[in-house]
Amino acid sequence: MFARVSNLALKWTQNELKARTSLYDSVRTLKQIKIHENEKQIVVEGERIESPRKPYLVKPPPVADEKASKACPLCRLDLKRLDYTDILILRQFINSDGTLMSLQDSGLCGRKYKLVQTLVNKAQKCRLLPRPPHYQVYGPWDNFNTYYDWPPRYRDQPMRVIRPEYWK
Amino acid sequence: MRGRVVKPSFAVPQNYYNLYSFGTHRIQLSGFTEQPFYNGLGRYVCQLQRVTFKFCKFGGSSKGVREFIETDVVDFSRQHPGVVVYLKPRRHKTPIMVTEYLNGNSHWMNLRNMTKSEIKLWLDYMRTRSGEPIKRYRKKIKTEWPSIQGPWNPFLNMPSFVNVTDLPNEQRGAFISEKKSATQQLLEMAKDGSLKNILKTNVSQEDKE
Amino acid sequence: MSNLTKFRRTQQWLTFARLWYLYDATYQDVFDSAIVIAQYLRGMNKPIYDHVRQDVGNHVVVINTSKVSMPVDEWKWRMYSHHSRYGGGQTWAAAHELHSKDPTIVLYKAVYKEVGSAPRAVNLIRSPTMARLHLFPDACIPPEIKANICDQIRQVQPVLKSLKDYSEEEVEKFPKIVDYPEDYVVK
Amino acid sequence: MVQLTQVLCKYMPKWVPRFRGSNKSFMRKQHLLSLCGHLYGRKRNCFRIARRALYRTFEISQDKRREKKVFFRDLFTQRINSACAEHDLQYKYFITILPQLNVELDRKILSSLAIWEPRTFKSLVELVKAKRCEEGIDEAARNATPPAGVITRGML
Repeated sequence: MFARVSNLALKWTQNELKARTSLYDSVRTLKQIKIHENEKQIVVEGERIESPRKPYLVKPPPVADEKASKACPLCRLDLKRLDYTDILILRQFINSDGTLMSLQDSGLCGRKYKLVQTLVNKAQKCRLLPRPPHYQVYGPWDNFNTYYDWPPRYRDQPMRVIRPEYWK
Repeated sequence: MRGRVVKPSFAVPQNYYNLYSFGTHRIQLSGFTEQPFYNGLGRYVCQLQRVTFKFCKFGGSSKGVREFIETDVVDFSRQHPGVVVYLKPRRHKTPIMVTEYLNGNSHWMNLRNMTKSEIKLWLDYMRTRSGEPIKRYRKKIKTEWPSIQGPWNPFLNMPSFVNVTDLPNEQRGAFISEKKSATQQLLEMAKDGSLKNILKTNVSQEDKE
Repeated sequence: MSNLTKFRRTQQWLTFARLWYLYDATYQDVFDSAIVIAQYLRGMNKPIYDHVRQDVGNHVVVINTSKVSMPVDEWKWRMYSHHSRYGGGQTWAAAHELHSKDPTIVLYKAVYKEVGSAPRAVNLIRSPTMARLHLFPDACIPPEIKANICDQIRQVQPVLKSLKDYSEEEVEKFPKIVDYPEDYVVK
Repeated sequence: MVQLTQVLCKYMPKWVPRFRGSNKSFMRKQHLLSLCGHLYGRKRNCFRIARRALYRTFEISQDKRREKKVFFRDLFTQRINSACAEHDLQYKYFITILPQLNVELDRKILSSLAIWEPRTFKSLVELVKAKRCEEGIDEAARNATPPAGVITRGML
C-alpha cells in the first residue's frame, strides 16, 4: 500500500489501512440485504454470501521489494495500453447496476482509479458497458455505434464551414 | 491528339511517304521492334515484293539510273528472283524508285543525279527492310515471353480456403492488430501460470495444517 | 500469326479479371473504410494498377452499413448539405438524421467523395466506379450478387464487443483481478 | 523569335525539297506545320498561330519530361504498395529493409517484378519479414511469426 503515498492514503485511519493490506489473504464474504415479509413485520437483514467467481481470483507474482508487493492490483499487473475496450477488466470495478464502485471499495490506488473511471465512462458512452439507470441521453445520436480514436483526428472541421444559425 | 498526324503536304501524294516519320516525339510513329511473322526465326523471307523504276531516256538526272539498268539490274533480279522489277521510261520526268513490301507498305524515293553505285546501295537498303516504317522505339528490347513465372493474377496470392468457405469469413476479414490488448495480455499471463491462484495457495496451507 | 494466342488471351482475362469483394462494415469507421473501399473500387489493390490505360476496378459489396460507426459525437456534428437548386433551398442534415432515414447514404457519400478525390477522376471515372458499389444495410444479400463474391476486404479497425456479446462462459472464466473488500454490500 | 524548324528537321530524308530560293518561305512554313499535326483548328493550319502554339508545346513538354519521372515513380510506389499489401507487409518496412539486405533494386524493377515475376517478389517479401522478425525492432515485429523457408546465417 505504501508503494506510493498518495494524498488519499493520508486521510485513512489505521485499521482501514490494515484492512486494505490483507486484500489478498483470505476469501471475502459479502453481505446481501434480504427482506422477509410476514403478516405483521418486515425483517431486513444482511445475509453473508460467498463472493462470486472464487476459482478465478488471481494474485500477481510476488515481487522482491516488499513494499511493491502490496501495491494496488492494476499497478502490480502493469497491463500495457489498458483501454476502454477491455471491458472484462473494467467490469470488475462497477456495481451490478453499472455505476462505478467507490475508491475504497475498488481497492485501487488513486491514479489507477482515475484511469478506470475515464475508461468506464468511455465504455458506457460507446454502450460497451451497461449504462447506469439515470444516464443522461441527449439525443438519438447516442444510440449509434461510436468509438474513441487516439490520437484524435480532427477531420475537416464542419463547425467552421457551416454558418452558426444552422448549428442545430 | 485530334486525328492522326498530318504528313507534310509537299508536291508528293500522301501514301508514298509512309516509311519515314520525323519531327518531335509526339509526331513520330512510336512502337517496338517487330518482325513480320517471326521472320528470320525459322528462315528469312525477303519482304520486298516489287520495285518500279521510272526514268527518262534522255534526261541528265536519269543518267545514273540508265547506267544502273545497263549493268546491275539483270544481276540483281537473277540474285533475287522473288523481287519483281518494273522499268518504266517516262519522258522528261525525274527518276524515281517505288518499293512495295509484303505487308502492303510502299516507299517512294527520288533518284535524281544519283550515280550507279549510289542507286545500288539504296536498292540493297530497301531490299533488306521489313516494310515497317522507321519508328521511335519506346523500348529497345522486345520479347514474346515477358514473364517466366506467369504474369500476376488476382487469384495467385489468395489463400485457397477462400474458395471453399462462404464469406463473410472471420479469419479473412477481421482486423489484425499488431499490438496485444490488455485483455489478451492478462489471459496470456493467466494461461502461462505467471499469476498464482490465491485459492490454490490457501488450499495448500490447509492441507499442511 | 499474331502475338495473341488462345493461351495469351485467357491469360489476359485472368490477369484483368474484375473481382467482387465483400466488406463487413460492422463497427467500422465511415471515412476510413471509405478510403479502403474507394481503393478497391478503382483497383489500386492490384500491382497492375494504372489509372490511365486500363480500368482494373473491382466490385465492392458492403454489408451491415447500418452498424457503421463514427468517432464520438461525430454523429451529431457531422453535417451533410443538400440543395434543391431553388432559391434558398440549401438545407443541412446531421449524420444521425440521414443514417436513421437511410442507413446506406452516409457510407455512399463518403465513398463518393473519396473516389472523386483522385486527380481528374470526377468527370470520367466516378460514375462508372460508383456503379460498382453495392451497399446493404444488413447482412442479407441477393443470391445473384452473393454468387459473384470471391474475396473479402480486411476491416480497418477491431469490432468492439459489448458486454452482451461476450458469451456467459467467457465472462465467467476471465481472471478476477481483485476481490470485494470486507463486508461490501452488493448493490 | 528564333526559327527552330530548320534545326528540328535536320534529319529530313535526302529527297525532300530543300530550302531553296524560290520555295524558301513555303518550305519553312510547311516544315513548321508538319510539327503541329496534333494541334487543334487553326493551330495546325495557319502558320502565324501555329508557330506560337508550337513554341508553347515545347515549353510544356520541357516541364512534362521532369514531371514524367515523378509520375512514374509514384505509380511504381503504388504498385509495390499494393503488391506488399497482398502479402500482409507494409510498404515502409519493405522499402527500408530491402537495402539492408543488400538487395539494391529500385522501384521500377520491383514493380515489374511484382507484375511479371510474382513468385520472385513473394520471396523478396518473405526475406524482409524474416529480417524484421529477427531484429524485432517494434512490438509488431516481435509478435509476428517468421515465414518458413527462409534460410538465415545461423541455420546452416
